[in-house]
Amino acid sequence: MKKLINSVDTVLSDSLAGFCAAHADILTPGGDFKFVRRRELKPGKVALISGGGSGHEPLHAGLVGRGMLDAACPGQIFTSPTPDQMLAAAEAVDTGAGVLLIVKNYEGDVMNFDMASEMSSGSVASVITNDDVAVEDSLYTTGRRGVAGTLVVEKIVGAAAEEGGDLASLKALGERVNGATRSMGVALTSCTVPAAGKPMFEIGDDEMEMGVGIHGEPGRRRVKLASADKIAEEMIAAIVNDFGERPKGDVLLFVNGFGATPAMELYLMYDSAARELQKHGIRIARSLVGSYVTSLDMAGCSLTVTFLDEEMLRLWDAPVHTAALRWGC
Amino acid sequence: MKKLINSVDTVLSDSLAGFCAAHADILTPGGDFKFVRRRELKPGKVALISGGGSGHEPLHAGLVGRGMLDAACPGQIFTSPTPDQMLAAAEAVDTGAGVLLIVKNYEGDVMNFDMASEMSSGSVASVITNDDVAVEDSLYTTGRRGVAGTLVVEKIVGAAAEEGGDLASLKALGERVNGATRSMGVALTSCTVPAAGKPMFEIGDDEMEMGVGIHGEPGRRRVKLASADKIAEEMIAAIVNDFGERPKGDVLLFVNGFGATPAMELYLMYDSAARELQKHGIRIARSLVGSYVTSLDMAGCSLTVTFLDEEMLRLWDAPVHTAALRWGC
Amino acid sequence: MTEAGNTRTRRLIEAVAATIIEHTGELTELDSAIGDGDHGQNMKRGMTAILDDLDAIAAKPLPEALKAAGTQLVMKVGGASGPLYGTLFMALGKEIAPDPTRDDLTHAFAAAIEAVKVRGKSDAGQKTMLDVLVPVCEALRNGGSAREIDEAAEKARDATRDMQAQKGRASFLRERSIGHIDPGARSSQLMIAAVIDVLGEGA
Amino acid sequence: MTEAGNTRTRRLIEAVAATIIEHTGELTELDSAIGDGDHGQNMKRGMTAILDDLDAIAAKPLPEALKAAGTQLVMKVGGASGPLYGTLFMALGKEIAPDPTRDDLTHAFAAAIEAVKVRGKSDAGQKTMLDVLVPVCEALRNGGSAREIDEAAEKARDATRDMQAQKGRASFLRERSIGHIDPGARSSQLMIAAVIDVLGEGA
Ligand SMILES: Nc1ncnc2c1ncn2[C@@H]1O[C@H](COP(=O)(O)OP(=O)(O)O)[C@@H](O)[C@H]1O
Ligand SMILES: Nc1ncnc2c1ncn2[C@@H]1O[C@H](COP(=O)(O)OP(=O)(O)O)[C@@H](O)[C@H]1O
Ligand SMILES: [Mg+2]
Ligand SMILES: [Mg+2]
Ligand SMILES: [Mg+2]
Ligand SMILES: [Mg+2]
Repeated sequence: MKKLINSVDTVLSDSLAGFCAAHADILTPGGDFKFVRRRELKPGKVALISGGGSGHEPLHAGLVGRGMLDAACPGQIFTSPTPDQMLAAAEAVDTGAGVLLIVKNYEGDVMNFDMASEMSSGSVASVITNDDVAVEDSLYTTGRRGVAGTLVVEKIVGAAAEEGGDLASLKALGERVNGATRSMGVALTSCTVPAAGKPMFEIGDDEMEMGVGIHGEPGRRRVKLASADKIAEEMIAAIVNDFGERPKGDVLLFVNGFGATPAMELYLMYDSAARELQKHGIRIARSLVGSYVTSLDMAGCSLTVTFLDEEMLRLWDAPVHTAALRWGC
Repeated sequence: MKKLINSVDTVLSDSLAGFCAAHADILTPGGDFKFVRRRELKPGKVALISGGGSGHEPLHAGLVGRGMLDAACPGQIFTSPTPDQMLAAAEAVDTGAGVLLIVKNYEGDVMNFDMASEMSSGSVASVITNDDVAVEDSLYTTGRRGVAGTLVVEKIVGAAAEEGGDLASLKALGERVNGATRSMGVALTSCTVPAAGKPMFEIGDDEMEMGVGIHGEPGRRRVKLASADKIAEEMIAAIVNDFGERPKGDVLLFVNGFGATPAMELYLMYDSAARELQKHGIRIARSLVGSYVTSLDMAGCSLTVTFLDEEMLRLWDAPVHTAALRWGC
Repeated sequence: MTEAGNTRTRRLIEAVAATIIEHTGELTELDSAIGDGDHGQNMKRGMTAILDDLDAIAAKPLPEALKAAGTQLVMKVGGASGPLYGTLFMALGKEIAPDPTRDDLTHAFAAAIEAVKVRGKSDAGQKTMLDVLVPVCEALRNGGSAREIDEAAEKARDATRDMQAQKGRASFLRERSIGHIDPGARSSQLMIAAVIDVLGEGA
Repeated sequence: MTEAGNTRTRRLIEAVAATIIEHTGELTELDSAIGDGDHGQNMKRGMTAILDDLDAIAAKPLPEALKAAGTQLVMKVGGASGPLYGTLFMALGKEIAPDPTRDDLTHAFAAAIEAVKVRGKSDAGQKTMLDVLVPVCEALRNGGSAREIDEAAEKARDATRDMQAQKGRASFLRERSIGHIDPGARSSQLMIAAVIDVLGEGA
């Protein structure tokens, strides 16, 4: 295992310490890194809290700040955070208008956030994201995973919260954005959880995993390495077909790197994906390219497509100031 | 070789096509990707042009836009661009106030930019960056390499150009920033140039290369993999010692990933480096953490320290809107 | 509570914690194959937290001790196993008598399993810890000997190998989840074996 | 210009281009060891550009043909080798007579090498292409036979192996640059061998 770390046991706290120090102008840690919160709260605003296992940086802590999250709870690597983290975060950032939890659809995350909601005395609602089309949403699975589309939900709902939206309307908006969002991922390599010390799976030099999530789990199918165009063709087809009746609007195309994918390759994938969307007659209104929802040191990427209605487009463009996303201010 | 590409021959053009499409709001390609230029020029402003081999993305094209570069010339992978690219770029973005070339100190870059300057009819000046302390600046080398510190020069000089600085003063400022900047890099893995198809060097599972540049070249010494703290200690010591008499001001600490380094590790390195600076009695005024000056799919990072005087601090904070750096607007 | 009860609780906790910590690597391996490779560390973290609090926990009557252990798991483990095992122990504590008969134990265990099913929206047959817990409860109810219960747990654990996961991360893999033992089934079986070991000693 | 001259220029260009393109992989290997792994592709790109323009170039008198080839290298290669080989060919073209004698050639080659030194701020002894070009020029001046010049180039190329680089990327490696042949020395030697081959035929 080759990583820039001090010891397996301190990876998370060392990294969070660096993160909080590097962005001390906008955020601050709470309770021994139980959570990371926005430095300046906006009284009367619904508090947005997300969280999940670590190893997906900059998600979620890198999305804390003006126009997005009020707090993020980092769990252990690939392990959902615990209810006490969420309760502590809620207590710290709830200014009276209630708390909206944004939760990726993994049983661990959902159960822990559920327990926190049950224990909480304040008013709490949640949005569950489940944008991954690689997983069938059927009786025989736990349902689709929440992956990179979660960032889109957090951005748009975050902007609406900043504008003063109430808890119920934000929850509804979050569900609308989630419903308009689909993702799919491909991995070229596995990733290495520090505590395990070796890659999660072995994969040949000419193979890739189609339909991976963001936890180093194997994907749906192992296939021969294909060209960027072929990969984009399959992923965009899966995404577009999954929509059934297409929502209104042009789309946001979000090409997300998994942690070890150079910008050069991500932009190349953007080019391939954009051409595929065009073939399907879908127009791109906004673009985002970068490693935002990662899987430690995995090489590969995901494509996310969100149909933006007018309100969503406006909220996407609204000012945001977080460690990872910043514009308009 | 595992890369998201279509073919070795089209990597560069495919990737540039995606890049220009994804950021079409702020930039536009020129002459069959001879250069990438700012969409809206500011008449009367000195034009800033940089360039260099590709494979370092987002440097330089990702730094084109308001408050930074007016154009960037992408060469082939790890190969300096050619004089005709630079001439075409200068012709496209010179609005009459002259052109400042920002050139990393590699013989290829310097010679090609020199030839372009000699062929150009306009008024042209250049700043050569050479921040890499791993290379001795002696008669027996070609002098220090320009590495991640180049971004700092481009940001600060870019802001001054936006404010209306003239060619001579911008050149002087660029040299001042370069003089206040030092970097050093470490690689955990090699990188793979697509045309070569295999890693540039073999390296053991428990080894690292100290003092690497950004072209996949071996570093100064191959040593056993060390902890983040130990690596930071050596790099910060090399940087601090190299300054001799320390410039005035607090510093910018810039932790730069080489392309395959996850954010988690970069922030961890930030933590280690910040503690080292503290030991040397150096205060951090600004921070930047991310993969900005990369070496294809190399794992590792560089540390850059710039002493910011008051003017430099103000210009660092000035609004910037490029693909890779954005704040204040 | 009696001195004996206190000692027994302590020995139970120590035995369960020891076996989990000892098998951290194996649990992680199993979870790497069809999950996300953290089950070993998760369980170890939980058990370490319980051990850190051992004096306080072991001093409590059995129901309170179980609830306290469950709370530690909920608050320290995270992931899917934290809420699930936390719920199991907390519900056990809620249902069990301070000095339970076998019938009491069977009843409480069954109730705790129901609580896990509710929390996990899951049931036996989906390749999870429930595929060990449910048969073990059955064997308990049917009057099986310590040895028979032990064997039922091992058989049930091994039987998860051929199942296709319908809950947990392994379900994302669909048919690729077949051929691997479920990590939660293994950790459940380990804990049950440890408990039987301790209770067997005293019997 | 004469029909024969046109044919000779064409054959020279084709031979030089062919040997470089054929050795692309080897040049890249050499550059991977102590440089950045692009010398093969760089030179191939330049040669391909020259071949694309072959009809126009070969139709020119020798001096103009050389200048045109040099310009192609400057505009298509990039890196260090682009300006350096570009300068070499352009300066050769500037200095050479349309139908050169051996003396003319020696003079022009020496002048072109000087131009390379100025462009590269470099000299022989620094583990670069100059360590082949300079001894070859020397052999030419000393009246060496085709075979002797060929051998001088090979010997000079091999001699770069034990040198420590003081120019070019390899200089960043300091003592680690020792033990590898310089890629530019190899490409120079390849081109010289090709030229000798073609001129030898006609001789
Ligand atoms: N819905 C569920 N119901 C019952 N058990 C479950 C459920 N989801 C997961 N599990 C159990 O949890 C185990 C995984 O635990 P762990 O790896 O610690 O958490 P995570 O899956 O969040 O990484 C699985 O092996 C399975 O036995
Ligand atoms: N200053 C110089 N003077 C003479 N030759 C040089 C100089 N710098 C580099 N070279 C030659 O150029 C070769 C490298 O060319 P190439 O790999 O194409 O360019 P780059 O080094 O920019 O990647 C070296 O092997 C060396 O022979
Ligand atoms: Mg997990
Ligand atoms: Mg090069
Ligand atoms: Mg797990
Ligand atoms: Mg080279």
